[in-house]
Amino acid sequence: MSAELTAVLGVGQTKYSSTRGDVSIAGLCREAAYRALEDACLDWKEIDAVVIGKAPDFFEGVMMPELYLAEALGAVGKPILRVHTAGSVGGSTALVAASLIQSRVHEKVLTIGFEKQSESNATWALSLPQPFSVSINAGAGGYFSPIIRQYMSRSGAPELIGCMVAFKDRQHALKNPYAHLHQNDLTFEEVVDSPMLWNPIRYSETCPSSDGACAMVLGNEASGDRAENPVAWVHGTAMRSESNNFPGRDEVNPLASRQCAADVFRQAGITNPLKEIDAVEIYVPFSWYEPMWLESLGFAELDQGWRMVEDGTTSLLGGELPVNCSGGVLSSNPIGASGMIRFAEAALQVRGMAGDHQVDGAKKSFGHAYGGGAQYFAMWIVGAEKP
Amino acid sequence: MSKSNSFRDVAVVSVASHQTKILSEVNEVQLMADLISNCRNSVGVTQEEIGFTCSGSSDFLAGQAFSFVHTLDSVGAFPPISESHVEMDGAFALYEAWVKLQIGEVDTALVYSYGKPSAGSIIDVLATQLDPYYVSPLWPDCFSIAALQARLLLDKGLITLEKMAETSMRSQKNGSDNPNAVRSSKDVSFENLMNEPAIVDPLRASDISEIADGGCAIILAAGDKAKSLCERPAWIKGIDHRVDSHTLGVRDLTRSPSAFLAAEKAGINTDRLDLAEIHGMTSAQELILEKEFDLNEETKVNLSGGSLASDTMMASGLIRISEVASRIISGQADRGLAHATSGPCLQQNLVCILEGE
Amino acid sequence: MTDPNSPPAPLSQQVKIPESISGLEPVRSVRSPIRLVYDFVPSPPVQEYLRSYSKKKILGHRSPIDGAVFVPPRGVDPRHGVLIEESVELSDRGHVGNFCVTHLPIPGRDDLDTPYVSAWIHLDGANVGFLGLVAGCENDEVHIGMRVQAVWKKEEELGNTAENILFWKPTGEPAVPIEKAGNRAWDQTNE
Amino acid sequence: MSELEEPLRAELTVEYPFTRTTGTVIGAFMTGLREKRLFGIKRSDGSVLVPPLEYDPVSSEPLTEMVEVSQSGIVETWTWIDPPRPQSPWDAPHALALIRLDGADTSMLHAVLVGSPSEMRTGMRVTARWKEERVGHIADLEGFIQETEETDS
Repeated sequence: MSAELTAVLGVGQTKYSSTRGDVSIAGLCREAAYRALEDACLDWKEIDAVVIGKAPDFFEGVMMPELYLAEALGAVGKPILRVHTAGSVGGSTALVAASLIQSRVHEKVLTIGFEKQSESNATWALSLPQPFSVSINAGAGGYFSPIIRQYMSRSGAPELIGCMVAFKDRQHALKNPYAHLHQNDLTFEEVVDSPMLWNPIRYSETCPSSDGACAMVLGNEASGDRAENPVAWVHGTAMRSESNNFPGRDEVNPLASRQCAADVFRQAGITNPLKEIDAVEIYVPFSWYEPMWLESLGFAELDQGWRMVEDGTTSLLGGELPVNCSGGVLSSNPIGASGMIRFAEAALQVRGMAGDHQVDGAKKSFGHAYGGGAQYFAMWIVGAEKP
Repeated sequence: MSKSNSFRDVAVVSVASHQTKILSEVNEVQLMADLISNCRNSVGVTQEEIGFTCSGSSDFLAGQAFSFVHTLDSVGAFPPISESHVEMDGAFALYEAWVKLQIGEVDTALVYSYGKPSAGSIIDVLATQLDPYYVSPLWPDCFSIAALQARLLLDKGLITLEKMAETSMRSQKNGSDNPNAVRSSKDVSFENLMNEPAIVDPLRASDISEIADGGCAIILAAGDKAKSLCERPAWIKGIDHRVDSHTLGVRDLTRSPSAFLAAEKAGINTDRLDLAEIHGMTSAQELILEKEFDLNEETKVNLSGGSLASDTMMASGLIRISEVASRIISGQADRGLAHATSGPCLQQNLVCILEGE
Repeated sequence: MTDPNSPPAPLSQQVKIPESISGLEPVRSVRSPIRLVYDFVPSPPVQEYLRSYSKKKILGHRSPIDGAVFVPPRGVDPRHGVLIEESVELSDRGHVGNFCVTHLPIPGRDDLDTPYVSAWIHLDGANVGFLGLVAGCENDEVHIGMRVQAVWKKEEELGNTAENILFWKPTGEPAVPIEKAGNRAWDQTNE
Repeated sequence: MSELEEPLRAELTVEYPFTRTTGTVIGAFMTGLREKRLFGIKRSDGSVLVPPLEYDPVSSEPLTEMVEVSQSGIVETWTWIDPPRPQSPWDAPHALALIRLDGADTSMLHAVLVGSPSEMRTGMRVTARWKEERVGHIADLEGFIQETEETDS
């Protein structure tokens, strides 16, 4: 028995911004879901099941919000699942939705990730002080900065590589109407001069806090064949997790990341990712994670990923492997949706529907998300042709 | 689950669960490490042999964002594992694992879930589950919401206070054989239950589930793998889940259409049921479910005492599956129904039909 | 797309607002504060760990599988999912496995002047790091591998808390080589 | 840990000042509350949802036509809250009820302000009582009180 072929039939996104003050939580989600259905030329009624993902419920203060959202998302009388795998959740959610098709349990599934961070303060939600523990780590940057420092020391990367990534992604974002940050006049010098928050991480090298939702409609082979708009075919899916803080753990290049990548490339029959993949959307909440993940995923040799940043390989402007053409997490970060945006943007590239940030002729693309203390990984490879 | 498809045979091959009023000797991570080890060891598999792992828990219940990240310690996730987590009852994690096994790439899965409601005020916590604009700001507690439902049933003559007391009595008597039952009694009397005052009118204390800490772990295996691990696997003959509208004022609260639909899709009517483990927050909800599932005298309901005897939010549904499966594995029963619910007034429901060979 | 900077218009349903309120300033948001109180009781191994601080001792947990020592105790070995029963007393000296110079204030820590250095402290005898403040030197003197020791509160101020250690200060001993610092030490000692 | 020692414990308070943006439909309902008016929204079959949702609760189709409904209606079901929940808007014991307003086809959850459960019965008629100071919040409605000939007028 082999898995049913799975296609991305539709993608829908909201405009990402610091506060979507014009909508309710349901309204935000419906905006993305409605656009995905429209893109798939389908109606609410034609959807078999809904899979929803978001990061901690404390962000909006609604416990298990899939219950409240069931009717907003057309799920009444249908199955609805709610995924939460930390920062990787948007990716994992898409993969759970894909598994419902691959297993032939359903034919058409709506999947959505969202966050409405403006309802409260994300940094608080992430750093609830725990009694009896010494509270000295401010936010995710405090956790990831030592890991980045270790990468810099291992690889000998020049100090401004992180700034180059940040500048590149913000330039890419200017070509994406949905992106949160549109910094038209930003200069590289301004990126470099931005205040240091968690040395070596500057303010300009961090992701914003956004409201937003991203949705996809996934379907089986027959629905992919029938679709009016171009579809993206799923060539590989993989999830991996590992524990945190144990002896010998490689935090810069976690084994779970390497194994997850190896699995997804094996499924897609890809032996040389750099040559065979045309566009990449990886989860880069802090700029330095671009070269770090390029190495871990096998797009670059160990300790050499930064060279791809330096020589423009990852730029949409003529680079061999454009990375985060959408502007990436560095330009839009509704946490629960951020992973799904990576997966959806990868699909848009191979469907030829990425608009001004389209990589010409992209045939295969890679979507990626990670979460926790770089412990949770979700990846997929999608192609313009069937696998 | 659609009828046109034939699904891969998947079975529960190992279960372990623990419930107690207040978990104090160990924390959730240690409890789950113990249960997961027992579950794996009893069928002789190591974590490296498990193809997929899926868990269910709630940050709101734990009072901590990303609480499930800590509990990953209890699995022993190194070398890395293929894993996912739902912010739902473990029964839905089991559903996700069943789906994963249907793809055919892996043959075994570990499912677990846990909850420690004793750490907080569950009745306040659950108020945050309700409509965030119109209902949650009024902070109605979960038992009051369930009481609104019970009164509707009583007013319409669909149930009686006597039927509710009989249901509570069944739970307490059955629970006396279950070490995980927190509230149980061999000699509970119908008169005493009837004479209890209403604490959330019209619900009496015995009509409301007994909140407990605890957890549950289950191993699933497919086809020949299941047969090699277990003499008498509890085969999943059907599994399905559905959701109703969240808006209380829109629903007919005397019914649970999603429970009915899930049972129908899971194939409840294809044969007789020896037993059923149903998950409700009140005796009145158990009565609604018995009606939706059309259970009759042939079916023994909640031999464990059910969630009225011990209700561990996020695990109670998975525990229902483990209770049915363990009775099939041990040869005490041939076919049973396990049910899990979530949300106010039986909003979301999962039904799993298990069978021995 | 004509102007990539202009977002797609939000999906606005043409909602018909009743006349009686259509001319008024509409309500756009509602306040909905939430306050939930939890009774936080550390697990027994952590209880023991916290109590040992009042005697200026730091306890770790030794794995039955391969002897790896975890601090603070987690009750289980996260690699294998097995319970750990054995406590071991650790030195209050160790090295900086890695660190972060933070320029942001932390909610609830008004006592910390920014920038400050938080570090993963790898105690002698332990095989993972735990977080601590490094002080007693300039921030830019802190480096991976630097040897440090605990600076404790005065005897009369000691309680059952990790906050008994005010910060970690340099010992002046030769630094641990970078390839043996932090978590990386484990691979090398066990190969 | 010695058995004589009480375990260390601490209170962990999770507290957030959430501000929720409402969108048009919920916002209009809240504006109505501020103005002592109650609004619902029409479904495609002409029935009226109170409080209004942005979408049909079964078909999920968008709903757009808001209509005003009566401030009086009947209690469909109720329970008694004593003591009142600490974070709720109420300081005294009260009934919590599903109330179907005249002109509405669905019911809404709110309080009925009576002195004891003996004054409550399913099917009783109630009418809205408003707070003096209203900001556009579900608690602008102080609750419902028993409808008498006086309140009926």
